[in-house]
Amino acid sequence: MEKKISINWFKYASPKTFYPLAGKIIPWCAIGAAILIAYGLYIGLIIAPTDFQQGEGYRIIFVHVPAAWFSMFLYLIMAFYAAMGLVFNAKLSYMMATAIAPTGAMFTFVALVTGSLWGKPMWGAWWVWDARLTSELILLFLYVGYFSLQAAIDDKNRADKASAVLALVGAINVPIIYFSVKWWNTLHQGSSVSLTKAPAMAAIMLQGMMVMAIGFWLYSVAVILMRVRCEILERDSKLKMF
Amino acid sequence: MHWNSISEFLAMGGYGFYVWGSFAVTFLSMTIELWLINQRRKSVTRTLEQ
Amino acid sequence: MIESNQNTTSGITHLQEEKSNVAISMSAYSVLLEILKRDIRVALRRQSDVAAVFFFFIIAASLFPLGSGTDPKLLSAMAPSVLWVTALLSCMLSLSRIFASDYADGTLEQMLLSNHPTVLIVLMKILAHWVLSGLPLVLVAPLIGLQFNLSNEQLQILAISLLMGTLALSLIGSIGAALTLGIRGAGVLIAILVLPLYIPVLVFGAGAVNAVSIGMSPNGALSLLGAVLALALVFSPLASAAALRIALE
Amino acid sequence: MNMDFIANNVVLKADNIVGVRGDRLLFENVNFEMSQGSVLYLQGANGTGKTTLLRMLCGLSKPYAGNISWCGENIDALAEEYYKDVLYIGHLSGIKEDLTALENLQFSIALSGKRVTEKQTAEVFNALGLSKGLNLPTRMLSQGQKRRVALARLWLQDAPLWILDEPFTALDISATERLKQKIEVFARDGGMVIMTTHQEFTLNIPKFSQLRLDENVIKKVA
Repeated sequence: MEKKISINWFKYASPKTFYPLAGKIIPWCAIGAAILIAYGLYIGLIIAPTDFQQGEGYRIIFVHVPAAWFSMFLYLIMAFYAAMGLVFNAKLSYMMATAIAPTGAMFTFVALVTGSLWGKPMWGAWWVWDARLTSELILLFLYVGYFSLQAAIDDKNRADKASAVLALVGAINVPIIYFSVKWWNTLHQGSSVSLTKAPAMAAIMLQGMMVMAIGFWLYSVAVILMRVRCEILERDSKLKMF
Repeated sequence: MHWNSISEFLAMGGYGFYVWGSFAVTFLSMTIELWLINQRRKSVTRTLEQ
Repeated sequence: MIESNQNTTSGITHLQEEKSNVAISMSAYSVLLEILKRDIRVALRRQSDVAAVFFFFIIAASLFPLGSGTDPKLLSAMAPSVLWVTALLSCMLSLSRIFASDYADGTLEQMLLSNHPTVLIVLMKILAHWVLSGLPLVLVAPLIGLQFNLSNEQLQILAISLLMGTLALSLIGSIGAALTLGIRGAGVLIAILVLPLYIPVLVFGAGAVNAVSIGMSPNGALSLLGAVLALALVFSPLASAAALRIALE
Repeated sequence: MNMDFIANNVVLKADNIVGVRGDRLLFENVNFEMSQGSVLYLQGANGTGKTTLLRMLCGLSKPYAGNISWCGENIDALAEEYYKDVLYIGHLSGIKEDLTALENLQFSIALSGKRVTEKQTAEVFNALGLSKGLNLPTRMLSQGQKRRVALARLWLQDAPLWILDEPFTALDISATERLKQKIEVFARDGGMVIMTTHQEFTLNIPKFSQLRLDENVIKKVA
């Protein structure tokens, strides 16, 4: 006789209490994100003055830099939830890690594309072997590794744990990779071509970037919570809870 | 106001393609991500209703 | 049943056996050494696998001059990267040998259930893999380097950097092997998981040889490679052991 | 972990173990206690989680809920301390096909920290009717012979708790009989055995109990 799970497995984790809570937070984050991003665009595109060195092209930083920040930040947050999952064996933490990955990968992709769009007018090449752009590319490979491992394992339980271990190993390697690429960059090119030296930051530009960054942060929270709710429904739809 | 005409604003000092390209890619990726999640939510709620 | 002369720690009444043939108990180190010897013996029983990886390195490295022409300056410029990348790929090809066959026939379970910490057992298995996949490369790489007319000093640094590098590659690679145990298409999957993690080793390893070719001292790169090796030595067995536990659940 | 328990004191205790595979509940609140000299015989149709329970008992996989304790301490906390007292023979024979039977045996005994001479292994192999197969790579042996090479560890390894997953598969009548006697001798000497098998079988030993996984009830058989 096929005995569906009779114990309420939610009792062992807190997705049940988390689900409605996330539902409340999402609208606020979404609205906040929209407002801040609009305001950030307003600052970046309209108020900020022309940069004497790079002309108008520098305005790409208002999107490129926050995206690069969040691609790295979200990977570390994902590794954090992976560690929580492994330590407490809590289903919810694994789900959070799984939900963060796509957004992190999206920001990495955006950072790469905007980086090359910025490199073309400034240095005349679509791809610049700059230390940060190269580590961004490797970070994308780490995300690809995470997704492919998760897709390859059928048993959900093992997929969670295995990808959690991989996320942790990746997180330990991110600083090492960044350092080795920086070292490699200085060995071969000297630091003449370097995207990292942002133009002299007028206060208004920094402020614009900060506003955009907070807007991206709220956006990420909203999107990740929505995805976690989908995860909870998906995993629970197999359990026929509702 | 830094710009004095819409056309100048769009030209973005000659870097129009790159600047608008970057912003387009960013917000396009975001909307695609949102759209994907909605699709996923709809399909999950549909399977749950059965 | 062997009647073990000293009291088993669990103190259960001795299990008598008609003939009391006494078993000599082995120290922990000799047991770990036993695992190392056994793994090497098993791998040597199938020399074709070990040789295949070895010849892959030789053949792959020799392909590049065919693709890029024989201008000696060009060849020696790209030699460090070519030799290092092919060494890295050939080490990666043989990663599945560390755990896969033991996983399939149940001996891996038995090892996890022995009274030795899994981390040490994993370390022994990684060393066994390194001895048969890394060391041969270190010996043959200078010969291949001659094809790329590298100077003697470059060949020497190449051998040293590969000596440390291949061990780090085996260590880091074992995590990928353990994570993908028993999964369909594990061969390609290991590559995707492990190659990004190989980048620091490649950068410092090839960097050391490049440093020599532009007259700089390779010590900086070699010491950084040593640092990466030390980190790999500490963290990889832990991560692999955790991955094994997950795979065997 | 000293253990000065007298004969019928509880050594292995499982309290309300829950087993889940994927999202399917296999079994719930499985409770039993074992003292020295007792044999527990797990029964249940295929897929009721017999193997999963055995793997939980030997510490390979963690139970979804519930606690398994060995001499009062949770086996997770004990880890290696517990593993050295357990001899687990699962579906997989645990034999390397490329090694000879002798090498396989010597290695699995070495894992438990003992060194065994060729003479000793030869004696056990003769007792199991494997006299000539000693120095052949095990891939040459038949399925039944391979099983006996795996089971030879019971004669050579010294462990108070045996966990055997269908030990009688692929064994002929004489080997099955010999294994049954071995288990009886082991149990009478204070050893503990948890096993599953499809053949109906009884052992004439005082503490022989049966646990039907699907009905989850413990019946004294002997």
